Amino acid sequence: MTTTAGLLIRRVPAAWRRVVRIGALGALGQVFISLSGMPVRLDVREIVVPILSLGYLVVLAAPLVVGVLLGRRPEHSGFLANPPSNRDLVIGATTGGLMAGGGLSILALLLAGFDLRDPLINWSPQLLEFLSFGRGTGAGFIVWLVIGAGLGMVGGTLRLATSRTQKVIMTMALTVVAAAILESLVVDLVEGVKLEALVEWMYAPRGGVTLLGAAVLAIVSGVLSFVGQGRIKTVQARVQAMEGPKRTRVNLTLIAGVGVVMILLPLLVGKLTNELLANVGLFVLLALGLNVVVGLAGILDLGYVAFFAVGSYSTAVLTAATSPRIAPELPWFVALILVIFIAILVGLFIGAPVIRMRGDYLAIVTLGFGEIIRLLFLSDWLSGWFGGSQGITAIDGVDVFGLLTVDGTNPRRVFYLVLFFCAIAIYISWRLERSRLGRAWMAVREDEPVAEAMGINTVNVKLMAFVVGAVLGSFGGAIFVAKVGSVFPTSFLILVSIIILVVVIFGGMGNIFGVIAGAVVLIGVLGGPKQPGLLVEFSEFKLLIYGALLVWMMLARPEGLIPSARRSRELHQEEFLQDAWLRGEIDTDESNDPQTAGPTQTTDSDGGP
Amino acid sequence: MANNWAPKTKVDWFLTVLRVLALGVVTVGLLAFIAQQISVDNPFARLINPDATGLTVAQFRGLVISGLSQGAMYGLIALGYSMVYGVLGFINFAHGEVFMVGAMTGMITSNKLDDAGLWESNFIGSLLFIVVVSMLVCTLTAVIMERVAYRPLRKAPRLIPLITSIGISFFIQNTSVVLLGPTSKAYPDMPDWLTAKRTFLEIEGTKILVICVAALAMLGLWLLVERTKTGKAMRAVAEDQEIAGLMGVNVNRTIVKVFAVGGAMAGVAGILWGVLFRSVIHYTGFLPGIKAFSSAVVGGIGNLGGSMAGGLFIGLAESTGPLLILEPLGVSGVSQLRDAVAFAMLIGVLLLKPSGLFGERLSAEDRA
Amino acid sequence: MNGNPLLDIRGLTVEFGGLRALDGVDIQVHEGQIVSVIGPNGAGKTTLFNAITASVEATGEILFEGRTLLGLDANQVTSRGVARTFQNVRLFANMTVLENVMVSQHCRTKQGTFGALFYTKAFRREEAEIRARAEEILGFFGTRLIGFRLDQPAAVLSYANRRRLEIARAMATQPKLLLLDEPVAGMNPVESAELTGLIGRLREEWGFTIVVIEHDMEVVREVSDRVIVLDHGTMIADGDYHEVSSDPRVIEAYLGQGATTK
Amino acid sequence: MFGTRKTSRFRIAFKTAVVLACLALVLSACGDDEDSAAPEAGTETTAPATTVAPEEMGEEVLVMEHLGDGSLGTVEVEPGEAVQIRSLNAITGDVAFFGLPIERSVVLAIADYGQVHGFDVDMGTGLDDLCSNDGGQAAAQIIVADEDVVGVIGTSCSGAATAAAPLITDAGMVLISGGNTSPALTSDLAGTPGPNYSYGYYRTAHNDLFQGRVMAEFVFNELGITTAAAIHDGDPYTQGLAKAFTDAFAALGGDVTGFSAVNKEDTDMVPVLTEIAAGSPGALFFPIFQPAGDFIAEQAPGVSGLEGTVLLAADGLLNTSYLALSQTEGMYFSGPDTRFGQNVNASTGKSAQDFLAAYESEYGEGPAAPFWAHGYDATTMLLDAITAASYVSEDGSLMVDRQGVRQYLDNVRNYQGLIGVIGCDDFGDCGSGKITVVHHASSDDPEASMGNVVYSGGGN
Repeated sequence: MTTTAGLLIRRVPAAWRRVVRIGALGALGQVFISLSGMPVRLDVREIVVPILSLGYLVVLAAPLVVGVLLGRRPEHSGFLANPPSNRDLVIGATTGGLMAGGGLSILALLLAGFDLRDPLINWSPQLLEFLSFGRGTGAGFIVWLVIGAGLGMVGGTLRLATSRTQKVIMTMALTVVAAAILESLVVDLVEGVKLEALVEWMYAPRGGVTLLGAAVLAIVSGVLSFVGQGRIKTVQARVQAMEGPKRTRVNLTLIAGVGVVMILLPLLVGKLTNELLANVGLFVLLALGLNVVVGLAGILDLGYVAFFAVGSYSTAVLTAATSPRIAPELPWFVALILVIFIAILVGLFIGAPVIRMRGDYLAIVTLGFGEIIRLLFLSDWLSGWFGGSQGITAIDGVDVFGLLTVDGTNPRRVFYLVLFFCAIAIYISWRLERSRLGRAWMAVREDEPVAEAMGINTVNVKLMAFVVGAVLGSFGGAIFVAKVGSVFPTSFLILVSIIILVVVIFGGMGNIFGVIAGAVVLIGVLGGPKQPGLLVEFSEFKLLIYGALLVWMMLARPEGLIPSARRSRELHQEEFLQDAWLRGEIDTDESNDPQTAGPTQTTDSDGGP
Repeated sequence: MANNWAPKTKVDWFLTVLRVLALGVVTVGLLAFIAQQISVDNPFARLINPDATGLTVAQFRGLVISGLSQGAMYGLIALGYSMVYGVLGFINFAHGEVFMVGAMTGMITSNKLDDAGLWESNFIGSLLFIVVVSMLVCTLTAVIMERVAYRPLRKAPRLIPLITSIGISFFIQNTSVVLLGPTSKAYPDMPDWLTAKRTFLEIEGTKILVICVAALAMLGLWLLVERTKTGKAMRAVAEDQEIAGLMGVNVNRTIVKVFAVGGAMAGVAGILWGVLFRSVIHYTGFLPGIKAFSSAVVGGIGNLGGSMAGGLFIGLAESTGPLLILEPLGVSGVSQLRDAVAFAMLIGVLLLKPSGLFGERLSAEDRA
Repeated sequence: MNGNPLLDIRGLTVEFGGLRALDGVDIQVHEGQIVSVIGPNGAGKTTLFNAITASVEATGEILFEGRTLLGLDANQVTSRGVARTFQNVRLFANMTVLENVMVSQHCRTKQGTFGALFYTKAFRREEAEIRARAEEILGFFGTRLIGFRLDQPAAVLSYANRRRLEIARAMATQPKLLLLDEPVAGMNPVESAELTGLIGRLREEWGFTIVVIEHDMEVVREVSDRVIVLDHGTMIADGDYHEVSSDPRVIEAYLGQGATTK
Repeated sequence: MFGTRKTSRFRIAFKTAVVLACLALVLSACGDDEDSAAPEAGTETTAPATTVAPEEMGEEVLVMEHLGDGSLGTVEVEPGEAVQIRSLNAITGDVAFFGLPIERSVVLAIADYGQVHGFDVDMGTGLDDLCSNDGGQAAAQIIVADEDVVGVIGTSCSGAATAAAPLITDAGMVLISGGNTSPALTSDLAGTPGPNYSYGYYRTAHNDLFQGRVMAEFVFNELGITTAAAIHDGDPYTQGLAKAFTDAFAALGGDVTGFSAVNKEDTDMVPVLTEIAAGSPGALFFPIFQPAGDFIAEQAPGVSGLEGTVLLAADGLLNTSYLALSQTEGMYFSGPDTRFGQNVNASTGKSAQDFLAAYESEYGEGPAAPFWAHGYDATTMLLDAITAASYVSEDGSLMVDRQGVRQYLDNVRNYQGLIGVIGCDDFGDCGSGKITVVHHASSDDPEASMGNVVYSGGGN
């Protein structure tokens, strides 16, 4: 080992340093994850019974990732004097993996030797047991080294395989993990179409994919991926090549298809999945509202929860019999009309003072407004109106023409209600984006002073964004109240604003589909501020993951999961221009002067006031 | 942007109404307070709040002192916001968490010292020690933060680093939850001579300490920025990064220094927090952080003296505001609304004077 | 010069923290004129434009069609019929060429949320009009900005085309007075000559009154009815090109600065 | 001691294999009786309803003989599977200190209890009520989606129960809380059901009204103080308790001079104390939590006008770390009667000392909040009820009658738990209702102060 290492140092010291750096980071990450309590807590969740639990998956991921990172051939390796050979790369990856695994080995030793439980709450016997596989520290020490090196090697080797093989293997692994993570969803769905037998061999009775199930899943997905790879690309390319009306038709068909699935899906699945869908839908609605404000108009509103709160409380006051001061007990739909008016007023009231402020001041002031509104609802002062800390309870659900009642006991109905309002929100966002107002929002987002100089009344336009956002947020509030049947100030913490923001950003600011995808992935899997997702076990670490995800997203993929084309141009302008230029798309004038038409000449895009 | 006071549009009219209303509420509240101080049975005071009781001089002094000591801490944290904003032009939302890291570090260190018996036997030494440790840890946190999250984004559109900083804030806060647990943790007992009230104005020793240390830190920072080469480099970078770079200033290193100094200040503030309140929890940094940022804005961001003054203003406002303004107006349970008062003050100040009380000092880009 | 001037500036003063960028400038521009503003760097030319379009606060008086522009917001000035371009090209880089021109018709159109949401007849008609007008304006610049370019983001345009698009965008606000800030800066001689011709056509075909800031003396001579020279925030000369170019104060201002005309 | 729970991966694998094998056998043996597992409410049942009194049911139960008429359906637990109950408590966030001990008490109670008619009891993953209505509802949906669940121990926060109880009770399950105290969930103790009461909800924690009344009586009668004020922190629990106290105090003829609130994140209490001091109360009751409670005790002596005021708090602050603060000396604390002494849980035979020892060894720390005993008793009560309402059918499955579980709980009288004698009233209040007031004598010996009872009252 040392001789190889020595060789490596002499030959490519930079590469070796990289190995050490990434390996050390992997080890640190491992230790951090272990001490966060994640592995022990997640150990109860099986992935593949009986060999792999989510807890182990979490710690095993680090050496693998280290291996994959180190297995990557450095960019422009053709220009290097001594490009690393495959063997070098695998050795590097193995060493990195070894280091990452070594982190856990050392941690296991430390755990056995010292007691640091005083500040570190997860410095526990359970962790030691987890790390030593219940076999004593010595076993754990060796095993982690071996596992780390092994996984590093696997990761590194994987990277050297052809991209096709990589994809197939990735698909196989992801399918098995996804099948385990989405277990309740899959079970629900499969049972909905009366295929219980499938569930029985695929999943173990207490959760997790069975070995047989995992093998079958891996093989099926692997074959599908192997066969399907080229085809998906061709279809994509064909669709992309389509022009005008034909393209529109394909898109419309797709949208209609998704719509039909969304309408049929709740009928096939059980309560739990419907509840999940309803929660996701609620956040889709809220995120679409915030998307108008942040994504389209470029106003960073950190107090969006205020609109949600106002919608909830006004609905509660207007419909509940137990509302403390005024209790008109209006039917939900009638109340909704008033709620919209109230939302518009609140949107104007909050919007007007902040609208002329610089972006960052606006952020902090809207955050302040959000807190002020929550504190007012909480206060003893106004408890005669809003119930204060005791909230308003025993609120009836939505009565639909006397035919049926939508309330929390029937999540399927709630989901349809949410779906209806999501459709409205999507329609509103879509129409407005393609209107005079939408263009004005874009201009304001791009460069506010210039927009102003081009005759756009930026104040009015931005106020409109606030108002539209407020109305959509209040829809969310109204549904929330009908669903939960009670309203307390604790539902409207700053946290909610932040999570909605993460959803919008993760999905892709300014893109309706991105926002929906963001809500489905984040809220569906991790869960909302007070809503569990599919991975209930993650709830303790949800916010940690949200934070990390937000940072990572901003650094690696600021345009989000499904970016709006525009937004991604904005964020990658330089690269984009270079691409365009390389593709010969960039327009060069007839009498071109190289000095004037270079790709480096970009306009100032950061726009803020 | 031109901001004339003469209303031109409907929005301007609305804002004028709002300004008048805000001033009106404050004025009526204060007048009612004065009236009830003159005589509790004053008809004017009774009319507005039939349950008015008034405050004694000692109570009033207590409010002011607690407001000042809290405000001094906001001011110290605000310096970090202000410096980063002045130089890089974005809110480092996570700065409040750096402060929390400082308070946590102090808690862990001081408890270990207490276990070793050093806390009681050599309090001053222990205090200095935890201040140094906390400053180091905070500086390191701030510098790592800059390196990992902000440096790659220096050229990105403005919202991006702001959102990143929100993410970091969340991450650090919840790191504390998962590593140290979600419950509040206490510093060991302070010696009696520190917590006892001094004969001088009957102020607790801890509060005197907080105010003095804040003043010292402020002085040190002023000297650093105005009198040293590093300070000059910072000011140059704040003025124009590119030109400063051309003039031979190492921009990266200067920005790191800005973060480091801000972090160190937050570290000091964290220890002061521990000394004053003795209790820390993962969200210790969040609200004080936001209020400190509000202080920086209120005082005029980028303006170091203004940040300190803004901190004192916000501290005083949230301490005295509920009782001086809201209570005389007949609002019940006013203390619950202190955060609302602090934020309302921020909004009010920005409505009346968009550049803060003492004016902003911003980099060239921000003025554009 | 008959009748009242279209733009009547009197005693215009702009201060930046004690520094006078403009100091008591008086300028009259009559309808149908093309007036060039020249002067050394830092003379206050762009500040003059900024003051007219309410981007900076100014004292004195600016009358446009007999009514004051001071105290208005920038968008209100544009609605009154004043449009401008920017020295350092500030397009909406991520919007398409077409959108850039469409969005500038904002203050001349009025369809709101209702129309957009319910896709009313009036809304569709207006959208069609906006688009038609945008294409008409872009067509003015020949084939460069139409066709497939309509849907390209402004960011990929060449430098010269971005300058053209800026002018198109200003035209789309349907102004009476067009303020062009160094329209040919950075262009090569061929392009610059072509644009010079366009400026003339802007007046003839579209009826704009035009004020141009320009460094290129060729262009200035070519297009201007009148030339105004600013130096250190004050107006030092006002007359036709030959009068001005022989004015000793002008020569001193340029040479004294150590700068030469291009 | 709990070695069986600390299974290694290898053992898990082995166990799973065994379970799988058993399952395969069972499946092959008894084809498809899935559909008959949970008949809808109201369907006829073949299970014989019995009239056996619950007391007699405690021990060995005759096969087929059980409580309940089947009107809420039956849960069938196949051989090799476990009886499903759930824990729904606040286990994350800043209230975790409160919910976590309850969840752990459920775990320990199940371990102590052993099997039900030879069937294991499984708690599944501990669910989180997030101390909020929406969190409670979402978690309740997870629970009710699993039709095998018989009962739920939770919630720890009243707000969560508001939304969770209707869902869980609608599904025929029972919800037994070890931590809720809001009168809205049960009754006003005078026969009127609270607005959020639903049948099937029970609790071993006391009703706030007991505690407010006992504290008011103590202050007014024992201490002879006639003016009092209260501070809460905006939490429904603390607000309700503070309100219960001031209402009871006023009813006794006392003068309530102030009622104010802080926020949980507040640190500087001088303003609120000044506000309270303006009314010069003789006693100040702040039934809140740490850390806000620390700040009030520490800062109160410095506020002019509160020099002679007696400070009172409730169970939220009655813990050793709070009592270790020197400024808390002389304070009074109300709370559930924690003089568990030699109380022994009738179902498991364990005492509080046994429990604490087990807790310490399993989790490496003591419970951070006092309601662990309530959670423990709630769990054993539930398991007793399941035992009483179930029988082993001919094919070896355990049949649990949902209605029988409720019938058992409705009739619980004189059940000996860790917290004392438990009996359920008509609206689910089962707690002993015994409230004690302790006097904190010395911060050097917090343990002693915890047991220094100076007054007790309430209860039946």
